[in-house]
Amino acid sequence: MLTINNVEVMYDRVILVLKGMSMVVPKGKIVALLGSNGAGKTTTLKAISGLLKSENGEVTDGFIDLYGERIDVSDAETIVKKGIFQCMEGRRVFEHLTVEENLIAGAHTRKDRKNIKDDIQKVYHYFPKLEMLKNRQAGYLSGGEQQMLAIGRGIMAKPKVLLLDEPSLGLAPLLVKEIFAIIKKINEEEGTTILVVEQNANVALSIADYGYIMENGRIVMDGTVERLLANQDVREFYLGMSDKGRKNYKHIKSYKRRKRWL
Amino acid sequence: MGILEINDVTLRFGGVVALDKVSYEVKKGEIFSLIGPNGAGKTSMLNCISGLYKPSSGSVCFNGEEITHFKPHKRAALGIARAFQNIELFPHLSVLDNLMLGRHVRMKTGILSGGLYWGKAQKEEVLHRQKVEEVIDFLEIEHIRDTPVGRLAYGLQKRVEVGRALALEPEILLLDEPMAGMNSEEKEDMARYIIDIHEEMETTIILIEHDMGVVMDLSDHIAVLDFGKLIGYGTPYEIQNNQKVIDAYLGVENVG
Amino acid sequence: ACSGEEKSSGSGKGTIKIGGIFDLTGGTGDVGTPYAEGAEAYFDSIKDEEINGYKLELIGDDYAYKIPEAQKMYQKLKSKDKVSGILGWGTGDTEALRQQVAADKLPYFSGSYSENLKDIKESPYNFLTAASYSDQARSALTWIKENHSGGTPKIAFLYNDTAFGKSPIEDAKSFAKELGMEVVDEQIIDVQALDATSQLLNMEKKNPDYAIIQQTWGATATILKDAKKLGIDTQFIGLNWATGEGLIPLAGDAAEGFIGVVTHAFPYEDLPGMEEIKKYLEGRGEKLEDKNQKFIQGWVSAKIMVEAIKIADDPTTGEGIRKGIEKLKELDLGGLAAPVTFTADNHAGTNKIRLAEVKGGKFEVITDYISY
Amino acid sequence: MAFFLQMLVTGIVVGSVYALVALGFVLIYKSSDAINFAQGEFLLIGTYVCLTLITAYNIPFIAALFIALMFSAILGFVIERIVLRPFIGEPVISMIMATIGLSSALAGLVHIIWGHETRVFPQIFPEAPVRLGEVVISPVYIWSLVIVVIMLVIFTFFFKFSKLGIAMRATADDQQAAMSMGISVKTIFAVSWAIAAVVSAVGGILLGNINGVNASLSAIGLKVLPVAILGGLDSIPGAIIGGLIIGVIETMTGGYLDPLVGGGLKEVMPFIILVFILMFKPYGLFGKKEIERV
Amino acid sequence: MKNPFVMGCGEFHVNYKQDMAIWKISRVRVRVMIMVALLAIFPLIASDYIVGLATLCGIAAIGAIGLNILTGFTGQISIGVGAFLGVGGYTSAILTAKLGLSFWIAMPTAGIITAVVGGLFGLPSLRLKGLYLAIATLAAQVIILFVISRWDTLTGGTAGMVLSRPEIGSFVFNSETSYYYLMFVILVITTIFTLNLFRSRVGRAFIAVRDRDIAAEVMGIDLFKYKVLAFIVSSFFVGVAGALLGHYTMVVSPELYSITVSIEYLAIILVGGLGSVFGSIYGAVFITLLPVFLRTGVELLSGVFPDLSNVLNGMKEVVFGLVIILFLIYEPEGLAKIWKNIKDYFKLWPFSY
Ligand SMILES: Nc1ncnc2c1ncn2[C@@H]1O[C@H](COP(=O)(O)OP(=O)(O)OP(=O)(O)O)[C@@H](O)[C@H]1O
Ligand SMILES: Nc1ncnc2c1ncn2[C@@H]1O[C@H](COP(=O)(O)OP(=O)(O)OP(=O)(O)O)[C@@H](O)[C@H]1O
Ligand SMILES: [Mg+2]
Ligand SMILES: [Mg+2]
Repeated sequence: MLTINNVEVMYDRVILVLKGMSMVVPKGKIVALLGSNGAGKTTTLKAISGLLKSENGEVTDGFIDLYGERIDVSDAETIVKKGIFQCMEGRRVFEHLTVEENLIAGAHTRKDRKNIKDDIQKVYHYFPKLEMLKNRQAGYLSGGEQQMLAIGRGIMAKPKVLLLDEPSLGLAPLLVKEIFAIIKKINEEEGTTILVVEQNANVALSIADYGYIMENGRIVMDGTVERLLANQDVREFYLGMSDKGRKNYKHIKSYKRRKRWL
Repeated sequence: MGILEINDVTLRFGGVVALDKVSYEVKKGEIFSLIGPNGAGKTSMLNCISGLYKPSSGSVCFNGEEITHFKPHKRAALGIARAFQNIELFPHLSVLDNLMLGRHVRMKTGILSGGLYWGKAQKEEVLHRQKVEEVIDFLEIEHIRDTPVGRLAYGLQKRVEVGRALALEPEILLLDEPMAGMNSEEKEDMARYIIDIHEEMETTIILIEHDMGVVMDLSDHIAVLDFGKLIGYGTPYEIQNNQKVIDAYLGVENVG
Repeated sequence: ACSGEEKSSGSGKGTIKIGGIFDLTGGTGDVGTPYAEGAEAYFDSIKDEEINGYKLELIGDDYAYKIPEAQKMYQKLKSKDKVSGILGWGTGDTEALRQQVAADKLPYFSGSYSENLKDIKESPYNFLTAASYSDQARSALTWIKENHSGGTPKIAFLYNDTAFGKSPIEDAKSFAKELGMEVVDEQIIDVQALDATSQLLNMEKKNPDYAIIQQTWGATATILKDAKKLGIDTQFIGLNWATGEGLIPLAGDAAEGFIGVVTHAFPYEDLPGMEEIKKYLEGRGEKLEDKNQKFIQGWVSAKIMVEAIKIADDPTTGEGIRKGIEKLKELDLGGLAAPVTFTADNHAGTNKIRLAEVKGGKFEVITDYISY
Repeated sequence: MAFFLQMLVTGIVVGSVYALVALGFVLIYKSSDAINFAQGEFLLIGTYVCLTLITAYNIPFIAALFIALMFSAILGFVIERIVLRPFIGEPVISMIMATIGLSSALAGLVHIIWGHETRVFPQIFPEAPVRLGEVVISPVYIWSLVIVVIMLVIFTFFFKFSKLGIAMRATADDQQAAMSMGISVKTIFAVSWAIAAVVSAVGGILLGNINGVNASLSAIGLKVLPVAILGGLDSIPGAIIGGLIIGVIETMTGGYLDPLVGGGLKEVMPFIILVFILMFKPYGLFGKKEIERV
Repeated sequence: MKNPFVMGCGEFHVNYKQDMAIWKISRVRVRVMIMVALLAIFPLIASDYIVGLATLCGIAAIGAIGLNILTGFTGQISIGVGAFLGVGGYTSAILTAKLGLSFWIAMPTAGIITAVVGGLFGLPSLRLKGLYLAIATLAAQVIILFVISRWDTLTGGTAGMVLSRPEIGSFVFNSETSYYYLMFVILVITTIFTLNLFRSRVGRAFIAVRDRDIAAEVMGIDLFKYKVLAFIVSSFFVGVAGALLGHYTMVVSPELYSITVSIEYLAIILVGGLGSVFGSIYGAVFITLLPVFLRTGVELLSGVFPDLSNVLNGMKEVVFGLVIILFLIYEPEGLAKIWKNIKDYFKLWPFSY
């Protein structure tokens, strides 16, 4: 159970990005966090995983706790040790390390060294393509291959809570479905709690149990997947549906409807 | 005759075959889309067109002239502009300067006149500044004119990058996943800009995109790559009904 | 021109300031520091006396063997402290300041004795307080000629690639020829060299009887050790900066038999001049044994400057002091160094040196003052 | 022939000393992508400590060596913590500049503590040169060769297989991502600086036995930079092989070319060759390529 | 007239020309004028010693601006400045002393020759990047010095050469003040030229090459050309600085241009601020004067306890190092940034809090 309570985040002591952000990620569930660019989704995740400090951002108000234990004060590596692992936006694989070395690096905080071999195998079973590439320098993989590796690292860490930042970014439709299927599988087989930030609302909501929608630094809406899918604005702005099915980009009207919640 | 012709282009990296005897042509003034699974070789294809990679074999022709061995900057001078898959802006420069850089090949000022900043040099700067302002208006980014791009949110950066390519007044514009990481609302805006560019400036556009909705709606022709091979070419309609493509890339319910 | 005539309180006409540009922390700090201490010690020993009616003060500082630093310091000494003369140090910086001291008319004693400072036209305000490197080499060669038995001696030169290292080489070579000796080889060895094997083996091919070394202690030690390692039997003779107590621990028993040019006395020599030093040091609870030859060298340079001020008609200006220096005739330094004589057209105080040989881990002087 | 062999062997053994010092650069670069201009001073301090322990407190060499290395490790640790910690995430260039400042500061300290005069190690390695046929070598050089080989083996395995080694390389690639793996970038840096300090101390102690110890010993730091570059800044074998190559080039130039040009080429030749090689292998002989994908 | 030291808030530019001026706000322009004026009259009141130091600072600043063009703006680290200063100094020395040319021809020629040499040693930038390129420049340092100290017939070898102060007609720039003005004029020209350069095409291209070379290439910038060009321009100014320095100290010798000089110049632009023209100037002043201040400090102290002077000299180095480190820690963007912060403070003055 991960709770984010009325959190404010500032960058460089001036730029206020999160303005009282609150959300709850229940144990063993998949929660989707949607929102337009610059809304503060990545910032939220970094606030949770303690990576803000390295960009001289800081949590200036509110608190974050994991099973009742405050974590917004501790630094990245301790948070990982506590069992929260973030797959960062844009893959961020270690370019000069081989695929396998990347996976080992993912298991850095683990004490049980001997099981690592098996878990590497498990990752290969989730992503057979990686096994073929295991001795290739990660820097030369294509976008999709790197994304698989990034999530693979997440599995290696055996976290309680896995934070995924736009896992579908730049992936082909089939692969997106595949990866989200695997995310679901991980959630079920490993019982990992998952918080996934997405632009591609369709797939995100297709596997999530619960959804939050944020716009410039606040949660503007949340609810069960069903409820969100039913909502007019979500349909138009996040699922790209008009009243009559999917609308055609060729005939986009140049004026835009205002969102109700703004 | 097409504005761009790709003949039997093959590209190898050690063992990896990123492109395998790919041939197609892009017609003047069309929106042409490249699709395919990850690692299929789409970006590599663009790199061959803009000259960052040299094909191991095969040739690239632009307006009938073979440019296979041209350096990237010469190709830019010919009117080939590009926006990248992962943002490649100049983070410390303002939006304005980024766009002014887009006009580099259209300007002449050299070291001396630049340093002295007299007469011609100054006139030129001002003149091209006007052109850039047009692009700025077009993309509706007036408000961030003087912000260093490094501080902009992802979506805006993508837009600026398209702007930088536009500033070059290209004959052909290469867009590598311009809508990646955008929600459908922002995608609509981007789609609108692409259409306008295409219609108002009659620019030929090569588009790489994973969002089939966009691709199918905007493209005149589509080429499909898989493991470096061209497995399909045709109109959106033809592609949607191409079984090979459906198996390799689209999957079933993206059709129709 | 600059004058030091601001009246200081108390009797006397005032204070004359002498500048010191020393190397304490730089590349030659190991010899530079005792030299500086010696000079400062001498001025300290006379700080209560009135020399020619004036009190004297030495304003010395560290330039860390960096020429640009030396230039800045010179600017300061000249414009801010208004000194009337300067005790300098390295070859590079002395050469670098040559022009300016001439322009500013400030007499300049350097720790460097390179030949071209002799040139009155080029450097009218530089003085050499000991035999120039070239003269040292000339004298050494003369000694070789007189003491060598069997055939014409074959000579080699070992030096480093700096103004200091190269300074005497050309003169020495031509002089050796004059003496009818055979110059068979010359080798450049870097100051920092870890190893001189290649140079020594090349030298050995020419099989010289004597090799004259213009180096610092470190490089000299490297040469001697590698020579021993390779079993080379050439007799090595070092000029004054290769010579000194510091060499012996560095070279270990490889130093045995090495012959060095001695421009200034070793503290353990029993000489009349040592008395005043001993007296001064004991006054401050220090012992002469703890000092080394470079200390004496600094002391002597300072002393000569002061002696000149004593007899100068107008000791307040650099020009006046220069005249004073040029009046020094056979100035007796109590054996600490060869007596010096300066005239308007000769600024080389002496060309006399002594030679000392390392015996049982100690330099033993083996000649009286000799020249060529 | 004997001459050639002597040149070759001398080159190799001298090169092995260079290699040792170069290792220091590589170790730091491997974890932080920065060059440590204070390497020379690290080397100097380690050496002085060892020397002082032997001479002032007449502790036996081995013990002194051990303590000195411990000390160096701690020094590296502390310095990383108080001086370089703030530069985590800063552009590499400012890190480099910091090390330049550091070198000046340390040099000052050394001067205050140990003064100026050159000090000498008591006989540790036997004086008598070793003879292989016509060729003679001082024992100290043989030792350095041995040590270098040992280090080569140790570090190669360390970086390829140990968890810490991989973490170090990961950090060099992408600090933030490394943090997100739970890798403590701080610890990584501290450790690598500690190791680097130790390695250079070893190098320094060998050097001290060759030439005696004084402040100018630290100059070796800069002198060895080309070695690290030639081998490839992040390659352990690179540093070693680079060292040997440069060593050999030096003595060979000294042996064969200097007589022709009148000397002095010995110190320059390594650079000429270096640039030449770099033109063909821009990342040194074994350096990692910068991966550029767009 | 409004107080030029209070920044304005509302200024409107009605055409691009105005908007693109170096100093957009008229008050700023005025303030710059005043600054320049102050610098121009100060030698009339200051002592020779001060003026002398100022001259050294100025010369260093010219060189530093040069280096900053290469390292700060184009992102190519150079550890070879020392040698390039040397090339400038020696060229001028040879032209004036050996060929008897006038300084006014020799100095620009020195710049040009250095530019050529710089361009030559810039060629490796075709393939080399970052630290590898840096070492290539270090090689330049070593090789050039070797040539200088070897080419005795031309350069006087290790002994160096003697130069004379420049002269116009019968007037000789012997006094500190006169030489200061000579330096000052050249510094002003250098500064303005560079400022202009970086608001026009070529300068922008340099920055682009620094930030993202691949993108730059695809935008039509010939990487190789501009990298080498950066070396050339940079070396030109360094060469000019070298010539100025040579004629100021009236001597050139290989030992004047050692690696330590190169590193000192790197320190200047880093402390001053990479990619900042004025930063180069602040940095030059700072790094040139710091040792001077430290020495004065040592003198004062050694008056108190004379026997410590040895320790104090050590302290000098320690402090020098620490100052640099503290700088980078607290203001990684250098003095230029600090100055900017001060200005920002005054922007809101007197209402700042
Ligand atoms: N390191 C930083 N320094 C200053 N501002 C930042 C920094 N990182 C992000 N921001 C700002 O914070 C806001 C939110 O950024 P964030 O990356 O969290 O948005 P996001 O929801 O992840 O957007 P996207 O969907 O594009 O990833 C943006 O306006 C961005 O400009
Ligand atoms: N510089 C390179 N060196 C080695 N291999 C490369 C290089 N560039 C691309 N590749 C390989 O070529 C193949 C195609 O890569 P490319 O980036 O073109 O794929 P893509 O179609 O753009 O995929 P995505 O949709 O994920 O961007 C991949 O297997 C990749 O690993
Ligand atoms: Mg994000
Ligand atoms: Mg791609």
